[in-house]
Amino acid sequence: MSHAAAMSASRPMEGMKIYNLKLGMWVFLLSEVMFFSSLIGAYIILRFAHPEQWAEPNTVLNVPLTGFNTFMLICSSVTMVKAFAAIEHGDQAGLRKWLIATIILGAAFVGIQVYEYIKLAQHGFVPGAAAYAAEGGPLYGSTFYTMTGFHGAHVTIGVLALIFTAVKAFRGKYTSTDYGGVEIMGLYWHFVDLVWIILFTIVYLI
Amino acid sequence: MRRSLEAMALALLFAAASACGGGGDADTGGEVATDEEVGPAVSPDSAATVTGVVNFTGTAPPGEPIDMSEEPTCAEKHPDGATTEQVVAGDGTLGNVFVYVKDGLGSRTFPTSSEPVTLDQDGCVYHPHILAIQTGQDLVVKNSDGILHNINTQPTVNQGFNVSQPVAMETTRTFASPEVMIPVKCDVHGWMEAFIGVQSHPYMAVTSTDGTFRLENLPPGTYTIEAWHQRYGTQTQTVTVAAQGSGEVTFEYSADMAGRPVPMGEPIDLHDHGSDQRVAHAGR
Amino acid sequence: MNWNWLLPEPVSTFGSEIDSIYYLILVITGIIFVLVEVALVVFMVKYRHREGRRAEYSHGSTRLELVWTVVPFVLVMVIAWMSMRVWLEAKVADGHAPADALSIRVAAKQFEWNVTYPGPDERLDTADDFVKTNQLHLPVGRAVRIELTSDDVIHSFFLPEFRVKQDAVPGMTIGVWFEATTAGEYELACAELCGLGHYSMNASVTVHESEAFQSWVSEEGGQTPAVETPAPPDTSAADLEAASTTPPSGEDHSSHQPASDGKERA
Amino acid sequence: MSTVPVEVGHPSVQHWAEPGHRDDRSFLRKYVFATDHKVIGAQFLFMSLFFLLVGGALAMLIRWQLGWPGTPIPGGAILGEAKAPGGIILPEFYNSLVTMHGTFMIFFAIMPLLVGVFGNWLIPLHVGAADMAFPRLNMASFWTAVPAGLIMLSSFFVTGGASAAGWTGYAPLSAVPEYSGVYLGQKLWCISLIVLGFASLMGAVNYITTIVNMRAPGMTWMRLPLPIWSLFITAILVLLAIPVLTGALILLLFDQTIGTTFFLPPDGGQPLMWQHLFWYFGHPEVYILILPAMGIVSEVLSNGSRKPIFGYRFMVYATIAIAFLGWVVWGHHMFQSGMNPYLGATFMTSTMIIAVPSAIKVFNWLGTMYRGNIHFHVPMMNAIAFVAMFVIGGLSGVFMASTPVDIYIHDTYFIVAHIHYVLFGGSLFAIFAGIYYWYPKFFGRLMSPLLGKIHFGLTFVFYNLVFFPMHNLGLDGMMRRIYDPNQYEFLQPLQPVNTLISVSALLLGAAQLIFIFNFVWSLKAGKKAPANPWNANSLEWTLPSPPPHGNFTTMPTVYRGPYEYSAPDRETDFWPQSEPPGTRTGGRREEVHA
Repeated sequence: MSHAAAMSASRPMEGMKIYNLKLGMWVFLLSEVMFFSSLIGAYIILRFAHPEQWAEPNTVLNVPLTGFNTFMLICSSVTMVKAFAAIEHGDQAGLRKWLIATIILGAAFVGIQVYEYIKLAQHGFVPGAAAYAAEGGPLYGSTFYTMTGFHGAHVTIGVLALIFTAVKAFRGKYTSTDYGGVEIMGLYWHFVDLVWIILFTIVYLI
Repeated sequence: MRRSLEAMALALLFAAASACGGGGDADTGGEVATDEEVGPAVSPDSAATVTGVVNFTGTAPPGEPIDMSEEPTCAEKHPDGATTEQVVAGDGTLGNVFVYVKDGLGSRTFPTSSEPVTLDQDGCVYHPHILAIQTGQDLVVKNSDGILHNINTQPTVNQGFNVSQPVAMETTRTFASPEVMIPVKCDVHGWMEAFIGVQSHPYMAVTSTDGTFRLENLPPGTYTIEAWHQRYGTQTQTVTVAAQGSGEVTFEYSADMAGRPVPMGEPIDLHDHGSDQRVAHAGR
Repeated sequence: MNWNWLLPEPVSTFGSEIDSIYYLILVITGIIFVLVEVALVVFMVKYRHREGRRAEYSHGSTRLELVWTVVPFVLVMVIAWMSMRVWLEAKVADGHAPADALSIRVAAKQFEWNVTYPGPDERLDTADDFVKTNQLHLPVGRAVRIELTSDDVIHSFFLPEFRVKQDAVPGMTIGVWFEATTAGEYELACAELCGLGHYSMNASVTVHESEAFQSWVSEEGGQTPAVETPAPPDTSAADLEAASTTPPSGEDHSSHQPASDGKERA
Repeated sequence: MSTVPVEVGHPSVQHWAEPGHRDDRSFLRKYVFATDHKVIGAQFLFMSLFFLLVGGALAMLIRWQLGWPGTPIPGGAILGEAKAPGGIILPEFYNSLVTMHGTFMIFFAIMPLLVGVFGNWLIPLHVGAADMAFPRLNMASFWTAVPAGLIMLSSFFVTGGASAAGWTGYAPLSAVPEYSGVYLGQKLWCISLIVLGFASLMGAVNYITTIVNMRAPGMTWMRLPLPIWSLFITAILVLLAIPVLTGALILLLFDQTIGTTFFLPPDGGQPLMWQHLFWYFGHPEVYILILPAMGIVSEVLSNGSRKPIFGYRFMVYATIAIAFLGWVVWGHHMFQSGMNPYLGATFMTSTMIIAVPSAIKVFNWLGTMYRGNIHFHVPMMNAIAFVAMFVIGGLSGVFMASTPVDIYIHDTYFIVAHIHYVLFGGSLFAIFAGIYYWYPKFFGRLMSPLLGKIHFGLTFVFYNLVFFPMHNLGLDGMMRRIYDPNQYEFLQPLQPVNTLISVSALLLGAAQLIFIFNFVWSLKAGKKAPANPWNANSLEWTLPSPPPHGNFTTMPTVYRGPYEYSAPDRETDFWPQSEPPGTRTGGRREEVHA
């Protein structure tokens, strides 16, 4: 008990590989992997069954714009790392600065995605068979919106969580010995980023 | 914790709301016609009558044989084979034509007949084949065969129902709004088919083989009368009747009219987002 | 009702082979079942608590563990190996179905089986094809190759005495083959929940002697009753459907629409 | 001995129980929005027992229809014109009944009973922790499961009725309202299961973190009680399987609502894709439903036999093996689905292999009883019944695993018999064993042994009368999920058997009332429970019944495995895990409360 009490809660410590919050987040991310792989699996099955329903890249989707969007998301991962590095060295100002940067980049990603959705919808590229009017077939639209949509939702949740983290950061809740919140936030954010890189490849490039 | 509270509340709401929805299951879209206040009844001294006949020229195609060997119970009821009833023609006349006042009654409202109309399933055939019913009037669907039938109505404006009758039994339903025509089918016996014409007023009839029909107790006025045949399409006539007077209407059908588009509701769209609402209303 | 765990008499060529696998498994599992349950009861009696009794203090034996890991493994592998051949013979229609097999098309829909017979020329999609609803007629002693499809939901084509079962999946054409060995009257059942009429989605199966089958085909194939041809013919139903109930999105869309597909029936 | 540090989620360390400290939490925090794993376990217990009753009631209606087809249920008219006019169950309602019976029993009864109840009750106590790693997440898990259940329940009352596409929800039947005649109900079914998925997920994260991180000093992996091993593997399966179901359900929901066509052929959708996704979740699910039961039974058998569990390590290895193999056998649910037959052949092989670990477990249980000193207390009886019944369920599985035989018995009552021998004869008997065994620990009172024995006896007899004949029905070709077998000539001779089964089923249902009475009555009037009524070894028995909030006053230290029974040269025949070595007189011996 005594040595347990002595330990600070959310920092790795001798004898322990990984602390609760972090382990919990890793475990949660595992299930997220399974969720996205079910969607991606469905996508692959359908696309192999009906290649004719898919149009060439760039005919329907705006690849350059999304490419830029992807770049921004990758940058946001970098800023997240910077934020984490900052707090590891107790640099509060750095933490806040980089968190804000990450929030901005994340929000921008969501914004551009929404803009893209609107454009696509005007083009007749919609989920569902009834109103589908773009190149390719209804499955194209359905799978596109399902996969990018659920990723978008994850990014949005991530941005909200980031804002929450930032607020705590501005309240000085994190220290060089207690940065669990920032670290698991980073884990989640990198995961979302990673998923997007996969989605971007299979949805936009192939 | 607060979140979970809300979740609870939401779920309870669900349960409550749906419970209300459930109560009404029995009477699909009932009441409607009944709760409008009834307009001035047609005074007998001014009541007029429209009679008429539906003539038919050319040779009527014979009813096509129905193979019921898969359903012995029904086959037995048709010792000399069953045939389809789409064209029931008499001597130069056409039966199974739905005739009704399409226009001219203005804003008048009429009491709903308390007499139920029966659609009987006997020998895997609907009796009658064409059925006229008022909004809100009870439709009693009867299963005289004692084998599984399901009554699958596919209206456009009304709330459809698809209910099964595993044993000899009766099911009562009503229709809320006028519609011409509502197809009825049985998914267990592909050949079974009937059509229901719904009007908010009582001025409608189905011609018998001799092609005649009679619309009684009409208020004096000018009316558009429409005749509907499932195969030969629709025709309209206008007739004016004075108080206590009577009018004659004659519809002319011929065999070569077959295949013309017959006005009928669009089918339920598979992905019609309204589908829930449509059903939900029924439960009111 | 059998309480003796015997299967009904098979009436198809591979039926008896399937049954032999079944009986093999029945014997193996039966022996294991008896041994285990008996051991259980014996232990319960023999080692029940009595005053002054103390249980043996042992944590197990690796040797035993290996034994009861390897033995079951070998047993199930034997069963799997023996099953494999019969399975492929019964299920892989092309390759295993004889070349002279008679082709029949079965289209399942809520809630009936529409069977398209090739007619006298024994070729599908020709003028003399004819459709029978809920009636499956087969020749004895000749392989039949069924092209199984579904118009709406998943059904399952189940011929108990023939040891034939295959789901009918919309959007797929699945080959099923078997060869009847005994003439007689049987039943075709739907084994996959398909809606409110699922339980009554049965059809009569008649296995004719071969010449009787020929005569049946010629008499049925001779007349082509409008009601029974597959393509929507001149029946009024088809007219008004074609005219009014096909949604703008086109044929393919309507084909999985009960509203209209019910009416495409002819 | 390992020194895995102990600390609860950020920022506090574990709050151990403080002796003499009066618990001043408000009623709400204590019993409603509680974070104490013991209370949450109890909450899960009451919720899932309720849904167990619901599922049972549905089963009674099903059996009524099959036993006396078309006969009005006495007073059945209250079900309403749309479900049972005049008490005669309509086919569409019957389909809802079979669907919801399966759904409730699997997702809202057996699963929460095994994972929710015993996971919460046992994990922190067995590993020697004050509570779960994330107590508030734990609370959220329960309060997410409740609305899920209510949504599912509410679907009975919406127009069109509850889902009628089978608990497996095969598309297109489940995707197109016009096919099933079910409108809102089918959507509620999807939504409810998606919501429940979140609850399961939160639970799994908690369990895994707690078991990995919060084991007391000395509680090495190979000293974990077997229920914890089972729950650990189960949590991993839940963690990885549930998201796949969620994904599939979302696609299905889209097909129903926004007009996508993932599973609708005319626009290129793939009906079989639903089956692959569903069973990819579904087969691990099968083991989610049986592994914890196996753990509980191992615990009780060893205790009842007063003998160390036979081959502890092999039990663990078998559990792990099942967890791995469980992912490569899903196709055996789809042999007749139109899946490529060669693929089916490979699935047959993997399925045959997965039978081996189960066999190992059965033999180990026998080995545990061999030369034991068997006390027939009520939990023990249920545990032995589990072994006896699970053997039948396991062996009948081999028939289905053999693809050619499966051609004939697939979708017949043989599979119905099989699943009920595993889930009722298996899981449910284990659940009874577990409840009788740990009830005193968590409610502080013993359930009446007499009533317990009567309940067990009746349940065992009628259970077998209900489900064993179903094998024969299946062998005679009776399909599952049919409203009235008499529609088929070849099934008409079976009607007497169906009636027999229905009579037994009604009696089986009635027998459960004894359990309910015993459960409720003992809460108030039961004999006060001592700390260790069964003379068991694991950590929870060193605590008072019920244990205080925070469980242990100080972090326990573990010196040995949990199954050290009848160790030589000890006076007592048990040896608590936390008892320091050297002492010969173990914890004070209780009269075993048989």
